Amino acid sequence: MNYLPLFTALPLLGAFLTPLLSKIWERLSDIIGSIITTFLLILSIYSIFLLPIFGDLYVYEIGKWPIRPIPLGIVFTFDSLSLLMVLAINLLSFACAVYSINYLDNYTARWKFWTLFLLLIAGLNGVAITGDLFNLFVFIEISAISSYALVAFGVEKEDLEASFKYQVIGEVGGLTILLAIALIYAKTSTLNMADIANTFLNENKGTLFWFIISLLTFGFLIKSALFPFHFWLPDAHSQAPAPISAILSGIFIKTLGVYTLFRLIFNVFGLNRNNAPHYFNLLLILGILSIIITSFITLKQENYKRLLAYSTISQIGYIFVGLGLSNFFGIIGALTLIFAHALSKGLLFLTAGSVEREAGTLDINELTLLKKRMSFYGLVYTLGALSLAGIPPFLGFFPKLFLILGAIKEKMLGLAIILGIFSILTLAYLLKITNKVFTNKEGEEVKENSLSAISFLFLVFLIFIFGIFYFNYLQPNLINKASEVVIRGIEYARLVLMK
Amino acid sequence: MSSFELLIILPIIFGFLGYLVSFLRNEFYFLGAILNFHYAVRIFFISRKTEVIRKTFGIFNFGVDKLSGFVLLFISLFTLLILIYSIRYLKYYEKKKEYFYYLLLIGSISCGIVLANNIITLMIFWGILLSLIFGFFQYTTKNNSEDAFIKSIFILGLSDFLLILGFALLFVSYGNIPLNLKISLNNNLNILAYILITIGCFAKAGAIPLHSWIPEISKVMPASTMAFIPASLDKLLGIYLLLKVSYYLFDLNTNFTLKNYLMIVGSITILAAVLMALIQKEAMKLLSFHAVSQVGYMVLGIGTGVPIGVAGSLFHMLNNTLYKTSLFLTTGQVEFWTKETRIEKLGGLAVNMPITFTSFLISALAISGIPPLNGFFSKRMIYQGVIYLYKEGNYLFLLYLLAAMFGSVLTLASFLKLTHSIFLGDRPKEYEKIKEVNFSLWFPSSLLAFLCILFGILAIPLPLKGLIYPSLPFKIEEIGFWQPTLAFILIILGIGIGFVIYMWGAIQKIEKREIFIGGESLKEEERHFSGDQFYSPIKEAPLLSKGFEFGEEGSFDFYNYLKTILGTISLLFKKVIDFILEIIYQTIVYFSETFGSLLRKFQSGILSDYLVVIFIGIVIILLILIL
Amino acid sequence: MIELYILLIASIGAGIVAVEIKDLLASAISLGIVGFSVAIIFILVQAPDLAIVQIVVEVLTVIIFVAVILKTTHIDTTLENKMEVRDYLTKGVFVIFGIFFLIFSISALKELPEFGKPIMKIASHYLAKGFEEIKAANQVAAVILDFRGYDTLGEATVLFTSVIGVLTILRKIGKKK
Amino acid sequence: MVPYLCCIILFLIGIYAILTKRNLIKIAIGFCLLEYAVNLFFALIGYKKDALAPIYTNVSQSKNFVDPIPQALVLTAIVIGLGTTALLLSVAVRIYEKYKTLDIKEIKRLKE
Repeated sequence: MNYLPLFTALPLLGAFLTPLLSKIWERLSDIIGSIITTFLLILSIYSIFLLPIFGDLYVYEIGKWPIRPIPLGIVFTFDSLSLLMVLAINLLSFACAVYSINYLDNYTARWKFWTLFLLLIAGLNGVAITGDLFNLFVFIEISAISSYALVAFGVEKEDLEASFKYQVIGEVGGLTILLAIALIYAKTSTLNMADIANTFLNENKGTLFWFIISLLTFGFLIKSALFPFHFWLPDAHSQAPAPISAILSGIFIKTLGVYTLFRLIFNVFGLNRNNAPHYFNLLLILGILSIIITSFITLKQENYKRLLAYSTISQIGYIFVGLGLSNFFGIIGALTLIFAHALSKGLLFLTAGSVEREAGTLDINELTLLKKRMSFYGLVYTLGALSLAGIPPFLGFFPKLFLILGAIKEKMLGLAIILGIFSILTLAYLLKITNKVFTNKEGEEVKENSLSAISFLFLVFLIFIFGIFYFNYLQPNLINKASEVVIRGIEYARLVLMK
Repeated sequence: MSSFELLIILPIIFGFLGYLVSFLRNEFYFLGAILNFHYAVRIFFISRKTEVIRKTFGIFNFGVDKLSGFVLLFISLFTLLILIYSIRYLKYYEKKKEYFYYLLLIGSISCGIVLANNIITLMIFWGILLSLIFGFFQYTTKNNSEDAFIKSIFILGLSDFLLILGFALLFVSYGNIPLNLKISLNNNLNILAYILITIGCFAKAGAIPLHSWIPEISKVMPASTMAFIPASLDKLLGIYLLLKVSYYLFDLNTNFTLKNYLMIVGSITILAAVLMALIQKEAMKLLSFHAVSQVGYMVLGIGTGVPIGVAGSLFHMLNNTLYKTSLFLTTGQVEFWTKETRIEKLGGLAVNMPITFTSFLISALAISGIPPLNGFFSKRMIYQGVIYLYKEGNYLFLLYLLAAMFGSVLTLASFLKLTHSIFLGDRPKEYEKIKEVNFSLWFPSSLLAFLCILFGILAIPLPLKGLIYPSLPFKIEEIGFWQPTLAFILIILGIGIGFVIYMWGAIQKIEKREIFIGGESLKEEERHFSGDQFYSPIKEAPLLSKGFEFGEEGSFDFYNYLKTILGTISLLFKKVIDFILEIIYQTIVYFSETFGSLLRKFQSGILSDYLVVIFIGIVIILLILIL
Repeated sequence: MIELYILLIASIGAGIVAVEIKDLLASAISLGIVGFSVAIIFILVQAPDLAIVQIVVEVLTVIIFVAVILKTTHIDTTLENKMEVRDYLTKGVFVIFGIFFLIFSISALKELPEFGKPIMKIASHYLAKGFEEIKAANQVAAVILDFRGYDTLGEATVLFTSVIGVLTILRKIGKKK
Repeated sequence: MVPYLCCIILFLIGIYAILTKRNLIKIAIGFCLLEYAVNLFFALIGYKKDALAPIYTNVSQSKNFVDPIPQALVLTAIVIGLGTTALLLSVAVRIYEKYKTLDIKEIKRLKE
């Protein structure tokens, strides 16, 4: 598996090549972008088969600096949790890249889009595979900065405003994370995550420890837009170009916020419900609050993309409920939801792009009056919405099921009922769009664009296939192993350092 | 490939072919339904011969016993019949290709539910069905009907979620168990799971207080949808699952309170829905309230826990799907020509549509429980079951019995009204040239009406001994068949009251006088009397005191007292039940209106506000984590 | 180390001025003062490489600020507005945050190794190996170019990203009409 | 301990600017202060009393050096800070072009 650096090197190469080659022919950037995302997808699928051969953990030592006896260089640690994230990132980025080829006809400066897009992907992949704390920060910044620029890609009034607010709040989070990293370095004098875990294992957990945890939690909660740190998300995610909204909502916040938190909290700091119940209760309560509050806000939204953006916050709430429960079912639910939400929310945002292109507006009330039939988009949208709301046989059903099981396991029946009711509410507000925009329309049928149709069908196919074969394939091969990584907790350090 | 997979997969494949190939569309759809029926018949006969057969595919586990074999047969039969009917009925319908595909899919997935033999399989198929029903509703709504659509989704989705939650509880404590363990209902978790599952069943079948989606969609859905979803399929599935859960997965007889819970729900459903039905002026809505009311009998029968009662309720489920589907279909036939379902606008169509009328009449008599039709037998068995509770010392049985019988009387009354106002009485002039409908339209309903008679006359040899008794896990003791029981007397009494009411209506009709409006005599054709006014005073009598005013007009006769009491009860139910129903829905709407708008104020667009909240957030995090 | 404290206090003072002064140009210059004091502190703490980079970056930052200020406006008009309830609320929240943050950070910083006595767990290996294995005189260069070379690639990428980002944002027309 | 605390105070001044100032450029200045504070903190961590800068001048020199790793990290962090500041300011310029103001409270087209 020594191709591991390719996950970041390939998109970086693409990003550096794009400005040069697009001078020759602008369309070349489309080709570079789609070829590189395809390669990444192939690599990540290949890793599914290769990783078990290496005992579900592969440590790549950059520059051949050995990790034993002391981790001198930067390492990439690739385990099942990283695999899950990498797979989600590259599945969605492939769909979005294919979709973007035609979508970019609406915008100027095609090559700038592709450069930033590839940088974004490089950053996300890097976050998912790195095993070094400062390297993690660098990758976070790469993806964050490219996302700030991409949100403002349309350079309209609202785009700039959204981008500015997003940058301010996002950078507060980023710098807090950097401060926490500095404190960690001062305390442990190492940057390798496994080594840090080993060092903290023997320390007593005093104020400094919790101060670091609070700073990191604060930073990552801002990145993951959990209530009450969510304010930037509706603006940024609704103003970005559709494929970028899809990536931001689908995978960006989860890689930068949720995955990192999973990794640091469980694997590095070794927290669990037994030794830090108040921490998990905090996350649980914030998760529940974000489900409830944003669901209420979402019901009254009148803008297609803004509605979807708000719904992302409540889905993040679900993930954090799983994280907060932090029992077997809860973790499985949260991890499956990361995967399922990436695919279905990506799909929904992509339909938003197509609808905007056809209608020129995203106001639901204006769309209701529109005399155009978009039955293909309607079908695709509805399937995505059903998956998101947790209706079987789609993939989205299983995370909700497992979260409810997790809540029952912790003897929180009220929580189980809240999760269910708000899941129905999710369906209600998502189907509001189906009902108002797609059904019972007169007028001529919109002609389908073949490339965007490919990306829609790709995502629908995944949602459906993973749903059908969830218990047969997805859970035993990916989710269970990833949840083992989380549940094993501090064991991670020993495994990495033994490799 | 065995019949199990083919049964489920073939309709999906042929449906898809039909969806793609436009010139052979109806043929493919028809073929899919026929094949489904064929395999259902095969599985049915296999299930008769052997005990239980199971097949496992991964975590999916399918099995067939005698109960599911029999339900499977009827699900498949109804899918076929309604497909035949709708091909003609929706000929000019815009989105019929989606409609039929969904119809086939729903049929085959319902077969999957019935064949499901462990928790996960059942949950997954149940969920698939929910999403298919959403899709189906989307393609069948007549006009822009957001409220009805959202409301039905809300109720169905919520209750299906609760059902899945119930199964999830079981999954946590027992794992992926098969559905025939007869777990006793003693510990709290099992009771909770049982109640949650019954809520799902109630919503599917349409028992109060989760019934309101049925009347709601009746306003916006075509007759074929109504006949398919609430009238046949959901009854079969809901009651099948209730039965399966009550006597196979759990053992209801181990918990006295839960039995009463079911019976109370059943009784209330019978009474409240029939009272609501009495005052309806729209044929579809009236029928849909009856569809709710009849569920009450089935729930009541299952709740008795007495073999004869349970058998009666299973039989009633079968009968109800027969006649209720037939009623919806015949009403649809009327609508096909007249484009009208408001009762007041219809009348005198018996001459024009004799076959439709005959089917309708037979079904109406069957639903009212007139011997020797099938409805009589099944209701009588349920009564017997309820009376048998006396031996167990459950003295509430009297209340249940009264509710059931009273409901039966009122059903008859309301169907007399409906039959009269659609097919008898004055015929509006514009309907004179109406002809009988096409074969493919009248065939399904006539077949069903014929089955109603057949299952009535040959009740014991055919349906009971052939289908019902073998399906149940207990030995059924016959409690004397033609004994003059209390039940029989009350039925006769019911017919008597119904007849009195009918005569009263008939007298009103014959009495013709000159009508003066603004000093001018009305022309003959404008003087159209219709049956819809029969029970309208009930609606206008909100309280007893108000009722006495009517009493004065009608010189305090028995009927007016009855009217007044009924009016009060029905109003009570309308108010209370509707209130309970709406309350969840409305609360959430209210919350999102007020609470939501308050919360939206936080998203003020001003960056410093956001930062303020964010920094309050970190202060809280610091305080919680460090202190 | 008295000069270190003087410089730290100077940078804090310049920081306050930069934040509070009405003329934006003056505030950019004050920011420059903070930056240069930081550069000198870097020299004091034996980090000459950092000082050089900091000076270069500081010059660039001030130039960018001045360019932006010249392009927009150089008076902070928002300071003239009357204080609203909201502003008091914001200040109040800042005070609460500041107090808690200070208290917690003081008690957290006490648990750190004392100033001037780093643990140097990994670094001691670098220093032991660095010269022999990489033949680099400057150990910081060894770290950024060899041991942690991937970070430097990331750093270059960030710079590249922000250049492309700035180019993207400065486009006049984004959406084709 | 005291130098660390000074960094924390500088950090708080940055937060103060971001939180209470309404001018976009002031907010950007706040960010610069935040970055300086964190960079300075990082650099101070590596300081070792009476040690030399980690540069070999001759082979026989004693190996009493300050920690080189924080210096390497701060080098990266400084450049990242420059990148974010530049991006933030470019957005601010464009906002001024579109909204004709730098007051953050006037820039509120996106709400609810």
